[in-house]
Amino acid sequence: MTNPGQAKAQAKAQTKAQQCPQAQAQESAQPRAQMANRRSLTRRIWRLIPPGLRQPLGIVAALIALTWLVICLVGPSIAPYDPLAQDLPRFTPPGSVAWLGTDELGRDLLSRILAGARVTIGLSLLLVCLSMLIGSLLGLLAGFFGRWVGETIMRFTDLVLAFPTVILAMVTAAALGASLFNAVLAALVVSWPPYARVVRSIVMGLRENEFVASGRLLGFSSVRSMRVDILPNTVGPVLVMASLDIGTAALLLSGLSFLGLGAKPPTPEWGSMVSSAVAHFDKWWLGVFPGLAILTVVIAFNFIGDALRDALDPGVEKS
Amino acid sequence: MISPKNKMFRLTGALGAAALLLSGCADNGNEDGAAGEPGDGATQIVVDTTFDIKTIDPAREYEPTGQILVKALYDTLLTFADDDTTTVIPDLATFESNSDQTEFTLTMTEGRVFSDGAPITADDAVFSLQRLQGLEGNPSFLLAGVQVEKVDEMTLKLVTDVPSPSLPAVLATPSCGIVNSKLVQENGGSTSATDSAEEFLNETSAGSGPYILEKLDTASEAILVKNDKYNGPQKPTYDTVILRNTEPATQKMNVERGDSQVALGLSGDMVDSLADNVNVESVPSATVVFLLINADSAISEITASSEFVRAVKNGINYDGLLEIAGRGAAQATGLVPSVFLGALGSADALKYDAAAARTAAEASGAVGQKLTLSFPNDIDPTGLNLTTLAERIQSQLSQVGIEVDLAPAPFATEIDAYRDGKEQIGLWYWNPDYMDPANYLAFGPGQSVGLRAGWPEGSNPAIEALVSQGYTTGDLDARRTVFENWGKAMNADSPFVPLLQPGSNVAYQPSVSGVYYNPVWLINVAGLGIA
Amino acid sequence: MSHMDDAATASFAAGPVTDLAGSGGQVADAAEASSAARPVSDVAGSSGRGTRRSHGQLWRYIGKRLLIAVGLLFGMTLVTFSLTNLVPGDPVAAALGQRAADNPETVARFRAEYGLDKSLPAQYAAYVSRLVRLDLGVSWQTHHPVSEDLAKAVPATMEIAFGAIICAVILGIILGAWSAYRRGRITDQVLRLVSLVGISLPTFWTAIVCFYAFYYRLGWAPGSGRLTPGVMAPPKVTGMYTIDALLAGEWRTFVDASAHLVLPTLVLTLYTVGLLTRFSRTSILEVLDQDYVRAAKAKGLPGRTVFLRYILRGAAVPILTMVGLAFGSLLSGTVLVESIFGWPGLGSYAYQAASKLDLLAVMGVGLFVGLVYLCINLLVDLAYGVIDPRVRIGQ
Amino acid sequence: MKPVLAIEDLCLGIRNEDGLKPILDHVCLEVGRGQVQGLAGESGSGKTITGLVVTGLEPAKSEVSGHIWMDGNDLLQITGSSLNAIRGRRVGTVFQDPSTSLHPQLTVGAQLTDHVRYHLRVSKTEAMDRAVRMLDRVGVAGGRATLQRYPHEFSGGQRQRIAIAAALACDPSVLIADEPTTALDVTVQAGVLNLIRELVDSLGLAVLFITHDLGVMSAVADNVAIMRQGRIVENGPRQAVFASPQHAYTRELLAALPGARGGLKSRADLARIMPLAPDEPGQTMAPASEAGAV
Repeated sequence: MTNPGQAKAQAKAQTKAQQCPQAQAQESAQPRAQMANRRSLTRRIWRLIPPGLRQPLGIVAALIALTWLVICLVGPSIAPYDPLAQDLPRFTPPGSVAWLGTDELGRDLLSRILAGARVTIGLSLLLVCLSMLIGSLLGLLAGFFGRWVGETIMRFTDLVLAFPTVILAMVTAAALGASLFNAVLAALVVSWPPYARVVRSIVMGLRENEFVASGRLLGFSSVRSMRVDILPNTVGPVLVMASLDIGTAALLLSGLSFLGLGAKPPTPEWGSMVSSAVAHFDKWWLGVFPGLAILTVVIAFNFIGDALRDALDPGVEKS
Repeated sequence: MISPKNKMFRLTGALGAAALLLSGCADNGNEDGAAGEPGDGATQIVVDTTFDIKTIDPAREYEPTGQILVKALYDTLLTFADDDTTTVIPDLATFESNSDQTEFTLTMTEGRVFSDGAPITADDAVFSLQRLQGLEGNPSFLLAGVQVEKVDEMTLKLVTDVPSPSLPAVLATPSCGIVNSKLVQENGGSTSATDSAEEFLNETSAGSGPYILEKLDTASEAILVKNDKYNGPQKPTYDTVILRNTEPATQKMNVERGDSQVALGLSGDMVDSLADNVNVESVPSATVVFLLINADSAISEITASSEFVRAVKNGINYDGLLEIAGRGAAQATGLVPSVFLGALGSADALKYDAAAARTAAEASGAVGQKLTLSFPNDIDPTGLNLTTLAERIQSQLSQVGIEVDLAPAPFATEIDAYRDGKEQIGLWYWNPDYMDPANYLAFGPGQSVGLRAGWPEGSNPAIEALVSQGYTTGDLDARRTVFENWGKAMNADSPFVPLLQPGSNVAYQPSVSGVYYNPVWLINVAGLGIA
Repeated sequence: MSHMDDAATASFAAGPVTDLAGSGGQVADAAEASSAARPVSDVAGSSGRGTRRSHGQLWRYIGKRLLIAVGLLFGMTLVTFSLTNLVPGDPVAAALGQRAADNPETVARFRAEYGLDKSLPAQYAAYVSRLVRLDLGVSWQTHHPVSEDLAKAVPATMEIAFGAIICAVILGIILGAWSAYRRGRITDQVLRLVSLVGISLPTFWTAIVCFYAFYYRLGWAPGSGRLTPGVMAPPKVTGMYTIDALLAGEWRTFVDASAHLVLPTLVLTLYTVGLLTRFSRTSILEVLDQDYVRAAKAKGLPGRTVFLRYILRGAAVPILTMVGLAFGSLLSGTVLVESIFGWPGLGSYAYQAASKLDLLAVMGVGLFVGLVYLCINLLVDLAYGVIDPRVRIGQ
Repeated sequence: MKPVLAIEDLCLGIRNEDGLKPILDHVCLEVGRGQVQGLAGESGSGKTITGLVVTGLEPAKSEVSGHIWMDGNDLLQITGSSLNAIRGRRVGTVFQDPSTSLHPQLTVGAQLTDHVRYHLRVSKTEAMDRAVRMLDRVGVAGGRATLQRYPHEFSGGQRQRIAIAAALACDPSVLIADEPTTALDVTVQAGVLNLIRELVDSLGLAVLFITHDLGVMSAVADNVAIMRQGRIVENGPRQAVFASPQHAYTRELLAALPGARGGLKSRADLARIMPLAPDEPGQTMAPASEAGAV
């Protein structure tokens, strides 16, 4: 006799999904007594990887990011040519001479893309770190001191947030003159406010919390309660934001360079490489490869940021 | 013109990529109609260019796009034939001059009328020229020092203090276009700086040219329609001319796809890879791209030394630059471009000599120092990308021991440092104001451009003497000799390094005829015909 | 006060109003991160805000918002003004042209005409006093009043931005819901990846690639610009050609204008849809686990009703906040896209103005976009009241 | 008497990366007309999920076997619209917390009528009339005007009454009440319990009453089943279970009730039990996290 219930169970079993991050979170809510099998060592290691990355795509993303980071460190030394040398025939299509072809000045595209990784990724990391620091600091001050200090800081934050970002960055870059460092400064001007907001809202929340209040009752100074009670609680969310911000920063910086407000020639920078490829659109390799470089870097870091958020902020991905 | 109907209908429904992809599966045939033949029998031509335009008031405009439009909207007293840049011919007037080229008598051609039908008289000509002088606008300098007088209804006289052999050529520039004085005055026009007719003239053309203005949007397009009252020699072919503001890369796509008939802004590289179905008129333009090396030791001790100038002049591989510039480009043999009287032959051009350059560079103390090469990066003289050129120059100079940092900046920012003579090394270009070599004399010591290189009066008496001869010598052969001597001396001793004349590339559909490049107005749209 | 204030900034709470190619990720993620981080996890601040608010309070609240908005606008003029004056370079030569700038009298007259001969504070004061009379000044580049230039450029940009936001909202909610419903399954993974790719695309690059492929290579899309040359613009009502053409009954013009809209809209949609898909997914996931959804299912309502009536309504507030932010960022994103499609909109205008030191035009654009941001935020805030009765006053 | 709802050999496991995690293990329960079948157990024992399986609301990654018989159909075999025809129409469900189970952005009227209109195909006015009658019946006064109001405008007890009204709006024969009083103030708990009992008696409802609180259970249930780790360890008439628990676990549970040693024999004992506070911190939240975890 066929058990109809089993039939349904089988049908449901067939539609069972791939293992997913949510399953992780769920399981801990269930009594441990029912958890089968001791975990093997490989499984333990597996579990060290943020859940979001524990899938083929996640691994690919992590590998891409890792590859780019390695390229950042060793880039120029593994490049087949000097990224600035104009020795090769111009507009050589991708092939044996130059794997990714050469540009309008006869420079090797691959070498330039490899050298550009250091510029784009390095500066994006720098930008994110700076905006994180500045934003968090202002957010801490605003949240902790409340009243007019906080009000002033938050009104200023509003001001920057209400500004059309690109235009503000454009004007800033124009005012400071085109250079990579100035592009970072210009991007910084528009990148810190989110951190200030988030940190402030966390601090405001914590301030209501009893343990900080009790700390203050015990006579701890504000600096101490900031360090002991508040700072540690903001680190997680801020880091998550920052990790998600790296891709954004790369896009913003390459966008500024695309507009001619970032990297100065002949610095190999992906955005300006795409920009100069516009005029030679029928030499497809000139635009496609730098664009793909930007895309892969941004995707990889966004994916990792996503995974980090899932791991550190189970609240968002709560089941 | 293409008939957009088919494509449009296929696309309307498309909200996103999916629909777009689906729609594309339909066949692509039947898209190209013959140029100039849209369905209703009227002919239309689309000209793509990169807009550089603020106004089309002839007495105010002085940008390339404005020149193209004003040329079509306003006739001038004198002009040049489409395929000739040396001989002035009559248009609204004929002229005679006295022997020392200080007095020019112009007699108005009988019967010519403005687009509203009013006859053109000497009053209109005098008003137009005096207005050009009086507005103190960008092109006002063209008639500086010229006295304009009415003689009778159909005659006027132009008088100058010094011999002005270039004046007829000046009168042929679009800025000297003749406006309907009555109409312009009714709309705020005057011959002083209080004139307020610009707004009117940006919406309505008040001239006698082959076309009248239908619409002008300085950001996107200008539409011209045939002037039915036109009774001059240059009968227009197309009923409508549309001049569109388009990025060079897009221009190339458009002209290859037949969405435009003429593209004016293609670079040499783009032209090299142009599809076979497009014709190209490719000649060296009259634009000279040059390096300025500041002779003011307050700006840089190194660049001020003559050894350094010599090192740069020898250190640049001019052929290597031409490779970058692509089709149509030529080495600038001197500051005067090849189309003008007095241009130098290739034997007199600067030569690449790496060894000499290296020696000179060492002597100048430049080796081991970092200098700055400034240039505008948002402007491409006739399609040449200055950034690419600067990168090539940087690389070439580096091979002879001169290291420069590139300092690109938007034109608007950099122009200030350039004009104030603050650049160590500048990469700039010069478009002729009118078709006469005299406008290159500005590069002389103490002259307007010379000062930008920190080259004051008294720096080089020999050249200064040639400059004043250049302004005043009337006789054609004598002029040629003066300019050739001036050019050679400039090549040898000036702080300017003439680099190249980028190609002027006009790409056009085979259906279009009458495409000629002109150094001042680039292209005469009224001369375009159907092949 | 601080309570109100939080409400005032709640719509901003999501954080960065975005920038170039796609910092949308930043917006979404900041919003997610912040809502996750907030100890009292409210739905975009809605539950935290005034459950008890009288009419008087409402007006005070709106009044305060407006006051802040005006203050912000003036702050923006100050910032732009200072920045543009920091630019090394005198705008006069660029504005007048080389030859005219050789004439000191002309230069002096120009300076006097635009008040550039006065001290910076005096210049700023003059600007602000004109601004109060809604006079944005005359652009040095186009020789037109900035307000006229904006009146031409803004509808062009709005046409793309509206198109993109509408497509993105529809697609984003559908995909986000699909992803949330299939949480953890292959569909979800694929959609997450797709939306991630969407927000990772450098728009300037996508625009080039799309234009090259769909116009030049394949010929499926029309060329650059808003209309095919020869097609006359419809009589101006809104300035948006599609709408004006419909109003005028010019069917062919409408078709032509729509076809030209497809590619730019597509490029901006790609990015925005990624943003909204991610955000909708998160918001819908949160709602999916709500008891009221389970209760609605237990009542035997069909899936469609449960989704439209219960889930979407529950997720509407955070999604709406995000849509507001995304729309703002779209306006910024046009800077990089418009030049490629030859679209004479706000982005091209802003870029031209900024690179040509056209101070008044830059400030005009800045003010306008800032005003749009503030209006969106105000609208979003007011819309909360419509969506969520708990926010409504005078219960 | 033939049970209205019969759960037979119900097994349920949740699939995760470690394999299938068992949640319910051969659960058998029957609810008869006019009866309240109590189901008690500590948090995580699987009682809530048992209630959810009946209306097909078990978590997505569950694998189920067994039978749930009702009207001669096996509810586990039907899906889609036929399942919707049972939910709400034949089986009503009341959830623990009325502040979350009622949609905060929809009027009470909308939530009381939408399924009525869908199931019974009646006009809007008719559905509204019906809703007003139902509200009357559960003791929420105010008539039509009430329908225009939003859940947050009511007190907790009133909200739960509204939720009950919504569950009963289509005259179902079975009501699944999942901790319907846990989220309420103790002072209003009694009122809601009385209402449920009264509805059972007057309408002949069959109720599956799920709770962790034996005190509450003793107040309403006719039969009591005790669940532990997904198994029914004891099932029988209330008096029997409370008076002479057979299973050690039941005894343990009963012992945890303050002053309850010796058992509760009648509803009169309720008054003594009712004021008790939740016995461990966080326990009131447990069913939510249990539901949420799946």
